[in-house]
Formats: sequence, C-alpha cells, structure tokens
Amino acid sequence: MIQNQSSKLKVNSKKSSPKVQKIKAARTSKSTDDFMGLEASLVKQIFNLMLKSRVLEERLIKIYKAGEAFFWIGAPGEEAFGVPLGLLVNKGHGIKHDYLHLHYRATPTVVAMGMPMIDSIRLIMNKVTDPHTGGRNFSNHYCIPKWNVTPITSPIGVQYNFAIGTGLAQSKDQSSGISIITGGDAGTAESDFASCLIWSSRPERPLPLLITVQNNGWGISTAYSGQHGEKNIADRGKAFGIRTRLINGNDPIETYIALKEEMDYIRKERKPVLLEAYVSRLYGHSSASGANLDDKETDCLALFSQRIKDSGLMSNQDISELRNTFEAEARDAMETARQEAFPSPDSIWDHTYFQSENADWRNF
Amino acid sequence: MIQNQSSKLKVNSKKSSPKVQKIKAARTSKSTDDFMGLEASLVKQIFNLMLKSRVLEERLIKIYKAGEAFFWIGAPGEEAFGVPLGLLVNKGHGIKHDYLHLHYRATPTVVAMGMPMIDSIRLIMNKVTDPHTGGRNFSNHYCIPKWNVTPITSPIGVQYNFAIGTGLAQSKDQSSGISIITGGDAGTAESDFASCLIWSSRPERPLPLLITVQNNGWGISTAYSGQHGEKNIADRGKAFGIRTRLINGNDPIETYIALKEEMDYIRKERKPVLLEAYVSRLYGHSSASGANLDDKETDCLALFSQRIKDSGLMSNQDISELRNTFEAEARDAMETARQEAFPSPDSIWDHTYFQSENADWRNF
Amino acid sequence: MANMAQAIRMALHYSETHLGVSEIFGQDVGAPLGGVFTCTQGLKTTWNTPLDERGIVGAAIGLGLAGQRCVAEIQFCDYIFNTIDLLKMVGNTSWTTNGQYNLPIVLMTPTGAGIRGSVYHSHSFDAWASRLPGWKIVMPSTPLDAYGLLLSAVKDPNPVLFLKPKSLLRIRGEELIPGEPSNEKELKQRIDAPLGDRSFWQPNWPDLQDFEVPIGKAKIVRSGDELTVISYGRTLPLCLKVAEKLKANIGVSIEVIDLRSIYPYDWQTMKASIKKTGRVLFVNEDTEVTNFGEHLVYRTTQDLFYDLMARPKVLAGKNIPGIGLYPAMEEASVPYEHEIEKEILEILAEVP
Amino acid sequence: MANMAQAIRMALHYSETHLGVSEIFGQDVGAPLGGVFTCTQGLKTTWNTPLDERGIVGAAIGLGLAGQRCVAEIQFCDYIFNTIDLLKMVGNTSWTTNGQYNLPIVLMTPTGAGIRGSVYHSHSFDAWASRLPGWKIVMPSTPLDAYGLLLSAVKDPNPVLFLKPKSLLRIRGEELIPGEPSNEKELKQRIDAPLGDRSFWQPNWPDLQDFEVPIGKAKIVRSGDELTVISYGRTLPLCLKVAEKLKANIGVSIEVIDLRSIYPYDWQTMKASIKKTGRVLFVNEDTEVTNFGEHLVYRTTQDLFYDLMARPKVLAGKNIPGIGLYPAMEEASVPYEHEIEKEILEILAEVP
Ligand SMILES: Cc1ncc(C[n+]2csc(CCOP(=O)(O)OP(=O)(O)O)c2C)c(N)n1
Ligand SMILES: Cc1ncc(C[n+]2csc(CCOP(=O)(O)OP(=O)(O)O)c2C)c(N)n1
Ligand SMILES: [Mg+2]
Ligand SMILES: [Mg+2]
Repeated sequence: MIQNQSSKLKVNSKKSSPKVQKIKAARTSKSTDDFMGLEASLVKQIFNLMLKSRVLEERLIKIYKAGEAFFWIGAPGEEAFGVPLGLLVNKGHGIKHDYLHLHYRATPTVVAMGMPMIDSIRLIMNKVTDPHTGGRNFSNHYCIPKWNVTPITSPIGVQYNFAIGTGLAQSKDQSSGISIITGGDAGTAESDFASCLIWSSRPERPLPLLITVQNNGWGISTAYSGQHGEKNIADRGKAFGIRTRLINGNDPIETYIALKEEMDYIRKERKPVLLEAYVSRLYGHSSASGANLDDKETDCLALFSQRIKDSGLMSNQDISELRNTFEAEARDAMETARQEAFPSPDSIWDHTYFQSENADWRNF
Repeated sequence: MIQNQSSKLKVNSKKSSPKVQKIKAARTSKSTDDFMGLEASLVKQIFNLMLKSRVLEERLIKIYKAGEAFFWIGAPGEEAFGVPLGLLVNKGHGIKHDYLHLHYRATPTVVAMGMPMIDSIRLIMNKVTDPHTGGRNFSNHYCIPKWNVTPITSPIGVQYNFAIGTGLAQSKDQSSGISIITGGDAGTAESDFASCLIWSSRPERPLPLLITVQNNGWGISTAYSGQHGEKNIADRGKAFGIRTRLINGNDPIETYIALKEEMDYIRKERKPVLLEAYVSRLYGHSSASGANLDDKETDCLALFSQRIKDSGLMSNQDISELRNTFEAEARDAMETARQEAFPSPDSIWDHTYFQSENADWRNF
Repeated sequence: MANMAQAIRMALHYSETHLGVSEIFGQDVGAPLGGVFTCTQGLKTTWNTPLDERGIVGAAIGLGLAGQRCVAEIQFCDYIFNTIDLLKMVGNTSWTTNGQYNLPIVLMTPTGAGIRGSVYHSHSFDAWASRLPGWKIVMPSTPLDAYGLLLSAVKDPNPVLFLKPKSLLRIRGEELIPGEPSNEKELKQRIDAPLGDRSFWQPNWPDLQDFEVPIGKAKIVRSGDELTVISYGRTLPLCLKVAEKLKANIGVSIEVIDLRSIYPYDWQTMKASIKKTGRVLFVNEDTEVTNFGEHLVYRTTQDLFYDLMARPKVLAGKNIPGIGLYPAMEEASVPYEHEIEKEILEILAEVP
Repeated sequence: MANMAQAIRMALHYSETHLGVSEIFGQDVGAPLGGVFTCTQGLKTTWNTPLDERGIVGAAIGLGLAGQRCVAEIQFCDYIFNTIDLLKMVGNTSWTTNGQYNLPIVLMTPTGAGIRGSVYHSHSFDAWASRLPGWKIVMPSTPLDAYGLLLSAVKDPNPVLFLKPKSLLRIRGEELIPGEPSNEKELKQRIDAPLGDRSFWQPNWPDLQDFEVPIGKAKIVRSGDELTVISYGRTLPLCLKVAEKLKANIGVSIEVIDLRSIYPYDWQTMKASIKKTGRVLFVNEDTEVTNFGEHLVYRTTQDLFYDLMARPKVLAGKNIPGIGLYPAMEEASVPYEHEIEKEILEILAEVP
C-alpha cells in the first residue's frame, strides 16, 4: 500500500495543471505559501470544514464502537476533496441548482454544504428523527432534497447512471446548474460508469456533468493494481472526447482550484468533465474491517494542519480550540440524538407509495 | 446515410496499416493488383466463400418472403469481414482451439468454417433437423459445439461478456487458442462491451481475446452519429492499454491481413486486441424493416467481384457459374429442408436440464 | 377505431401537450421510426437513446429526481432483465428516503408472446413486475383502456410500469377514444407516419380529451355466474372468446374479468365474483412457478376457502426457459384458446 | 463443530482437490480476505474480480462454455439483480441449443436478513430464483447440509445457485463433516486465516471425505402429526425452535421440513406430511407477493384440497421495498419467532 500511495503521488506531480501555475505566479503573498492565491478566509473555511467533517466521522466511529450503531462507513481521508466540492456547489432545489449524486463517503461535502452534525448522528443511530432516511438506512446514506442531494444508496455505481437524468433535465435549461457525481475507483468497473460516459458525450445532446472518481487504491480488500489495466481511470473519458483531469485529492487547495475551473467550464459549455482525484482511506473500508486508523495512508488533514500552521494562518492552539469546539458539538449532538425515539415497527408500510397510499395487499 | 458512409471511408483511408504497405511493397506480381501479396488460391477461396454466404443469405430472405419463415436477420454486407475471420479461426473443440462468440450476422464466418448451407436453412425454417437450435430460435442464431461456435443469442452485447470466461480458460493454457467476439456498433453501448475491456486488460491476468466491432453506422433506425461521442469505437481500448485497430471491413484482403496480424499477436502475447471494422448493412436491419436491398450501401461483394475480374483471376463467366452452383445448392437445400419435420409440441420440456432430466414440477 | 399502438400514441400526445411530459425516449423511439411498434410516431418530445437499457432506466430515474415527467421505453421486455436492480431502486426510493423523493416516471415495454417472437421476443414480465413493491403495474387489453391507463400512469406521482401486450398492439378497439375521429382511415391519415421518406411528415392530431381508467380498478367484461375467469393482456380476449363459445355451445355462463392493474390489484371486484361463482381460473402467460396468478389463488384461498366449489386454478406459461419459434411449440408453451377451454371445462366438472 | 462458513470452505477445498473445480472467484473472494464472510479463505484457486457482477456471471458462463468447473460468488444477493438477464440466459442455454451446451457452473451468494443489514444487505433471492427454469436452486440451513449440497452442486452438470443464509454462516452445526477434526479449536487453527498479516499463512486442511446431499431432497428435521411447517435457510431453525417450544408449552406436535432444494423441490416429502397433518405453514423471508411459498400453496391446493383441515398459509417477508435498519423494523418485516408462533397457533385454531 505504501508503494501504491507513492506511485499515486508520482502521477499527480506529473500532472500539475498549467493554469494553476499561472494563478500562483500572478500573486505575491506575505507568507511563503500563498495557497495558490486563494483568499485566507477561504483557506481557513476549508480547513475548518475539513476538521469538522473529520471530528464528525470520528464521533460516528465511536458511536459504532460503543455499540450504539450497527454499521459505520464514511469519509475520513476524503476531506480535502469533499469539502472544496461542497463549497463550490450551487446549492438549492431544482434544475437551476446543482444536483449531487454522491456515494457513502460524502460527509465532507454535505458538511461543507451546511448539514448539521446531528443529522448524520441521527442517521447512524437509526433514529426516527434522522432526516435522511427516518432510521431506515446505513450511516453516510444522505438525502437532502432541499439542496438537490439525491438519495445515496448502497449499490456501487448507480449514481453515475442517475446523473444522466438530472443532466438531461439541465441540458435543456438555460441556467448554469450541473450534475455532480462522486464514486470510488473500484466502482468504475460497474456498467453505470460506462453508461455515464456514453450518455454524457452523445453528440446529439451532451450533458453538463462533473463526473468524479475518488481513487483510494482499494475496493474493500482488493487492490487497484491487479484489477485496472487503465493507468488512470480518467483516461476512459478520452475516447468519448470528454475533458479529463487528474488531481491530488489530498491537497484541498489544488482540489479547490481544479474543481472550480472544471465546474466553470461545465456551467458554461454544458459538456461533461471526468475528474479523478487521488485520496486516502484512513479508517479502512468500513466497520466491517474494524474502522481502525491506517497509519500507512496519507492524512490530508494532518498535512493541511501543518501547512496552515507553517503559513501562520492559524496557531497550534487555534486548531486545538477549534477541534475542541467541534468535538463538543458532536458529543452534544450524540447526547441529544440518544434521547430521541426510534422508528415504530408499524411504520414499515409507510412511504412505499407517495403520501403513504396503501401498499398492503391485505387491504386492497 | 450516404454522408455517413463517405465519412467512414475517409476514416479508413487515413488508417491504412503501415505493415500492410510493407507486405505490398515486398512482392512483385503479374497483374497490377497483387492482393497485398496473398496467394491467388486464397484470394479465390475468399471470394468463393463470400459469394456462397451471400447466395445463402439471399435464399434465406426469399424463404422469409415466401412465408416459409417467420423472421430473417443476417449478414449481407459483412462477407468481406466475416469470411476472412472464419478462414483464420483455429477450428476445433476445446480450449486449444479458438472460441467464437458471434452475433446474428455470422453467416459468412460459419460458412467459411464449413457449415453446410442446409443447416442455416433448417434453422430459419424452424425444422426439427436444425442442428443449431432444433427449430427453437431465430435465423442466424448458430451454435456449433464441435467448432467452439458458442450459442448466438438475441440480446445485444452479452457475447462480449461470455468471452471473458473462455478467455480465462485459455489464459492458463500453454496452447495458442484465443476467443473471438463479433458485434455491432450500437451494441457497444451495452455494459458487456465495457466489461470485456475491463476484464481482458486486468494486469493480474490479461486475456487472449480478439474483440471486434462491425460498425455499419446503424442500430436498427438509429444512426451512429447522434449516439456516439467516440470518433472511433476502437479508441475505447486505449485507456486500458489494449492494442486497437481500425480496418475497412468492406475490403476482404485488408481484413484478412489485418486479422491475421492481430490474431498472431494475440496467440503469441496472450493479450487482447480491439479491432473495429467498417461494414455495410445491405438489406436493412432485418425482415422487420423489409429485408430489401439498400443500394446506398457499399456492396463488398460487388467491389470484390470487380477486382477479381480486373485482376484476371476469374472471368465474368467463372463468377456467374459459381453463383449458379451456389444458388442450386441453396435451392436444393431448401427443397430438402421443406420435406423435414417440425419439432413436436411435447418436446418443449426437453433440454431444460442436462439430458432432459425432468423439468416439470407436476412430476416432482 | 384506433388500434392499441395508435391509442398509446394519442395518449402520449395528450401527455406531452396537457400533462407536462417532457421527454419520451428509448431505442428507436424517435423519428424516423417512432418505435418498433409505431407507438411513438409523430410526437414532439421523442428521441433515440443509445443501445443501453440500464442507461434508459437511469435517465428516467434522474429525470424523476429532477421532478420531470417522462415516459421511457424498453424496446422489448425481454431486454429489461439487466435493469431489475434499478427497477428495485425506483421502487424503494420513496420508502428509503422516508417519503422525501417520489419518482413520477412511466416505463413502458412490450410483453408476451403471439408474434412468433421465439426465445427473445416472447418473454412476459408481469409476474416479475408484481415483485416490485413501490411500482404500480398496469396492462391494458383494449385501445381505450391503454389510452386511459397511460394517462393515469402519467398523472400518478408514483413510478408506473405500463406493459404493452405486443400481440394486441395492432388490434382495433370497439370503442372510440375521446376525440378520436370516427373514420378509421381518417385517423390513419392523420397520425400514422407514411412509408418511405418521413422527413417532412407532420401528424395532424385530433383534439383528444382526457380520459381516466383508474389504476387499481378491474373491469367485468362479461357477466356470468358459473365460473370466473380473471386475466389481462394477450390472454384476456382469448378468455372472452372461449367464454362466448362455451355459452353458445353448452350454455355455460362465465364471468370474465380484465384485471388491467396488476399492482395494486382490484381484489374487491375479484372477490365478489368468485364468491358468486365459487369457481375461478386465473390466466396469464408468464411462467407458472412463482407466478402472480398463484398469489391471487393464495388470496382466494385465504379469503374464500369455504366458498369455493372447486379448486382455484392458474393457467400460465409452462415453466420452461424459452418459447420455441415453431408455432406448435409456442402454442404448447403459453395459453391459447384450446387450453383455456380445457381448463374451464375441468373446473366446471369438478364436484366438491 | 464447523460453522457454515467453514463448511463451505471445506467443500470448496474438496471441490478444488477432488472434483476439478479450477476457478473460484468474486469480489474479495481471494487472499487476503477470503470473502466477506470468510467462506473462501485459504483456497488454491480463488481470485478477486473487478467490481462488476455482470462480468462475474459472464466469466462463469464462459468457463462453463469451455467445459470448466467454476464456483463464482456475488458478494451479496442484494447485488445480483443487474445480472438477471444473464441468469436467465444461463437457464436457457441448454434449452435453446437443443441440449448441445450445458453449463456446469455454481454461483453462490449470501441472502436474507438477520445481520442488521438494512436496505441493501438483507434482500432475499429465493422467490426470484424459483423463476429461473434451467437452474437448480439450493439453500442449506446447517453446515453439514451446506457441505453436502455444495458438493452436489459442483458435481451437477446443470447450473446450480447456492444460496447462503447469511445469518447462519457463523452458526456451528451439530454434526461433524466427514473428515472434520472433532475439536473445534483445532479446526479453527487449521483452516481459519489469522488476524493481521496473512502473507505467509497456509491452511492445513483435514482429510475431507465425499458427502452428498442430493439436490431435490428435503429433510424432515422434526416429526409431528398436527401441523407441517416447511421452510429453508434463516427461518428454518426459528421454525424448529417454535415447534419445540409449542411442544413443551402446549403439547402440540409439529412436523418441520427443511426443504433444502427450492428447485427441483421435494414434493413427495411435503405431500406425505401435509396429507398426514392436514395443516401447513410455509415460511420464508422473501417478499410475500408472488412468493415461492405461494407456488407451494398452489401445489397443495391442487393435490390436497380435499385433505386440508385448514387453509394452507405462507409466512414471508412483508411486501415492502426495503428492510429498515432499526431492529424493530426488521423484525416487523421478515419472519421471526413471534410471528411464526402466531401463525402456527392460528392455523391450529382453524376449525374446518
Ligand atoms: C453493486 C455492488 N456490489 C458490491 C458491493 C459491496 N461493496 C461495497 S463497497 C465495495 C468496494 C467499493 O470500492 P470503491 O468503489 O473503490 O469505493 P471505496 O469504498 O474504495 O471508496 C464493495 C465491493 C456494493 N455495495 N454494491
Ligand atoms: C439487449 C437488447 N436490446 C435491444 C435489442 C433489440 N435490437 C436488436 S438489433 C438492435 C440494434 C443493434 O445494432 P448494432 O449493435 O449496431 O448491430 P447491427 O444490427 O447494426 O449489426 C436492437 C436495438 C436486443 N436484441 N437486445
Ligand atoms: Mg476505492
Ligand atoms: Mg450497427
């Protein structure tokens, strides 16, 4: 795995975007690290949200380990990718806003969009107050219609397919809404990924999709290297004339700038982009593999903390105070959620149909 | 469609293989056309089989139009591709020989391999003597286990998937058997085509597959141009490190040489090749669209006849005699098949299980 | 009178112009072909998709998530089976999101035997579909019902699967669709695409009216009191014919019910009829093991066990993996008149 | 005694070494994990596939066409539904080729609820599978049956679907597998992969023996004469417990049959039992509408209508699109002891 990581980084360094270099060069900054020209407030906001997302995930793992949840799956290690994405979303309801077709490592993105911690905790504790699924589904299976966060579902890959439809809806519209898909590297072997490439690049009607892959080098226990003939997954877009990009998803600044460029392109050109980001899997696949810290993986938060400190933007104490605040928020949220009710067993028939129209054949 | 065809030819002329040029240059020949150095006997054999296949298909269409078959689908227009393929197959049973995963335009290939005309006629007339399906399935749905011709089935694309398995079986073997897949252009949008690219290029275990696409520019009534962002379908192989090739499938000589080179490569290297051949659809999609000659399409047989005549290899009279012989063979075959029985209705339970083990729950 | 293909076309036209349908798509659904059974000729919002059934269903799902009304087609139900995971997901979207998302999509697909379709153009999907909670499933047997059910499907906030009995698509109805010109030739001239070049053709739609066949309502198409036959789709008219023949020949009085909706199903209409006759035959053409007719027999057994005068029966497709091309094979595999008659006579003969 | 995961592993080892199985594959099936339920640890011919269920089934089909014996896995049956077209094709290959090709492949997949698997790790597949003629479908409820059925599946020239009841995979059996060391700890030490680094681990297989549980044979796991309960998989041990409890508490004598094979099924054993008791309950956890239990009730109704003392009943999963994570939701959705007991008491109370 160490090998795997280092080979990733090599790929990344080769592919640093020329545009990014330009932005960097055009600015003069006080510290030696000017965060590629991003405003200090934005850099701090990104860091803040990455930390918040991480603290939330750590809390979810604790809840699982304390036996108060049946299953954990989540996103520690993907904050540097997910937070910039969430910040760049045109947030709202309906086709004029962006649609999000996310997978089960979406905490950083929805946290960046403004989801309160407690809503994630209610979900993992399967409380009736869980606004995403009403206590029905697994952790990290978010669903937030008011922000076009379409339901996250467990089957790998299908989100690439559903985005075809929201993309179709947006392709006819004059506004700048786009559809955004996230997913893992192994999942690109599912047919829905191929469908997404095919349908989004139809000459008759190209679709405004930001198709992303978070490549962490693993699918559960299966390493990328044995299964993928592709040097880069993103290369699969090329045959379809889809613009592609590789980024180091462990660097939130590179990610922010790259995502912004690509999203601007899609908003304007109404055409797809395929973007592959190298990320880490910090706590293994899920609680099924123990949910323990894997210290062979690059920790984007640790790296970025160091960089923030080195640049003088925040001190050690600033950061630990911020962490304490988030930890308190998470703990309080857990305490609150603990007091809340579970769904009632006779609610199982509800919502099978719209407005819970009768679904039980015994009553037909 | 004329436009469509001409744009195809442009692509082809751009891509003439450098290796082919070499073979051409290395030979001196008596006629001005030396058929890129192929032996005259082979050239004649190719022509002979193309004509035979065409005559057979014309007979099948006549049988359909006379109301003696319910449905026709077949391969007129694909002879220049299918015949060379059939001739190059390492024919036989088991993993030391080539497996064929064909689709419903396979007549030229199986004719080239030696299938008697009457077996195709029995199939379209749904006779109990039909050796392929026993009168159960549609025309051109061949199945010849003794030559590894695996069952042709109607669902588009699945053959690309099944070839993974025969390829796996052959990848462990030391002999030179390979698995060959044919299919249409529109069908490459099905997931099984993507699966084939993914699985055949796994670094852990590459597969000896000749993955081919017969691009006729159409899927029933839907033109290639509106649906495909790919300039060439074959480009989809590149991201996977799969060797790719484009050929003019209306030219049997170019096809023969290209196929031979690629098959030699696969036999030796035990790695996949993706080859795209431009072909014609001479009688429309199937009997559902009338099965009438479409004179806007390039006719590979007409072109090749002319070339054979121009080269002096055969005269007009030779060719029309040959045609007469085949026509007589086809007519006789039809007469014979006509006399043969239909399957019996109570045979419907047979072969549900191996050796017709009881399948009827009423008898459990 | 319109045939079922024309009725579907007219319903889609009405849906485009009055009910907000904004996308009608599938393989060969757009111009120039307008569908392999002509059901989508001349419409405004049709287009051809790639040859990718999963993408078709995915596109419909995404459009539904975006709140758009669409009608998607799978060219033959024989080719829907690689999308069952997606169909299940459509069915569980409202449930799993605790009612936050509903998918108002219509998926239509031709089903069943009867056109000499051999192994891969004869599949049925009704039994499979009945295993998809969250979906409503309908299947008309007349053009007017097709028109009304399709409008109901489009209006429904839930996903609706509209099964088209392919052998009935070219059969004319006996009732006018509201707004349909009474002259058959006129209708054809106005809405059937011409043979040959269609690039300049435009349909001249009649002024169609709303018409609803409520989802979940069966129809008693023939009254009788000695036996109830319950069917839908291709086999319904066959049951009706047999009932009429048996009335004429031996004077037996058979009630025939067109179920029309497979889920939710109209149990009250069935129950009242079976209670009255005491004898029931369920006819459909999907394979017989774990068949939807068996569910209806189960229901019958639970609610009417002590009212039955004979064992409730199911006549369905034989439990074999394909339908042979040769007609006698097809006729031995799925219900045709001779077998329906035989079953009816056996049930009538049963002495409790 | 071995648990079911170990029994499956031992059967696969026997199959690799004695029955010519040359490829065992699926997601995470190979080293180091050896399957998400450990069923494939330590085997010689296992390997990991891409995350592509269709490719897995396609690979199995191709291997079958090449005459090779393979065992393929779909990681959870919840993820098998995009392959149903391929499963149908497997089922029709012999039929469509008029017997020229047979596919001797085994596909295995964990099914059912019972591990708090929520919406996508609780699906069942038995009712769906029963709609796949050309396949044989088996589902063990004990480690020994798992061992024997898997060997039979591997030997069978037909495609066999081996359903693994996921909640029983970690449960120990009460019978030794032929060759299994009688000391549980020894077995674990010899064939369970260690935690941590496994790169140098090698299993030390016991000298296993052949053992056959014939496909198509049910097993009477408890004799009784007042009511017959027929089940398989996860719900079978629950039925057994309820039967024992009711014997102890109210002295009622219940016969419990483990069907083991879903298709072909052992009607003779069921029939004899139902004839004897006059009362029957079919229990499984797939959704209840168009459920395989309804087929068995139909069969019962046809063959034993006049022998029944009460309505034959099915207790199955509620017809909803998912199983909720919260345990009380799961327990309200699929059969658990309380509901099995309630149904049994109701049937016993029915007065004909
Ligand atoms: C269709 C499907 N098949 C299998 C699974 C089981 N599964 C869950 S996660 C996973 C691996 C996913 O790997 P990748 O796509 O790289 O995402 P990552 O978890 O690494 O972020 C698998 C096989 C599933 N959820 N869905
Ligand atoms: C899975 C599937 N979907 C739809 C069809 C119906 N169908 C039959 S042929 C065809 C078009 C195929 O086009 P292409 O792959 O280009 O092959 P061609 O017929 O042009 O040789 C379609 C859509 C089918 N047979 N299978
Ligand atoms: Mg991954
Ligand atoms: Mg084509």
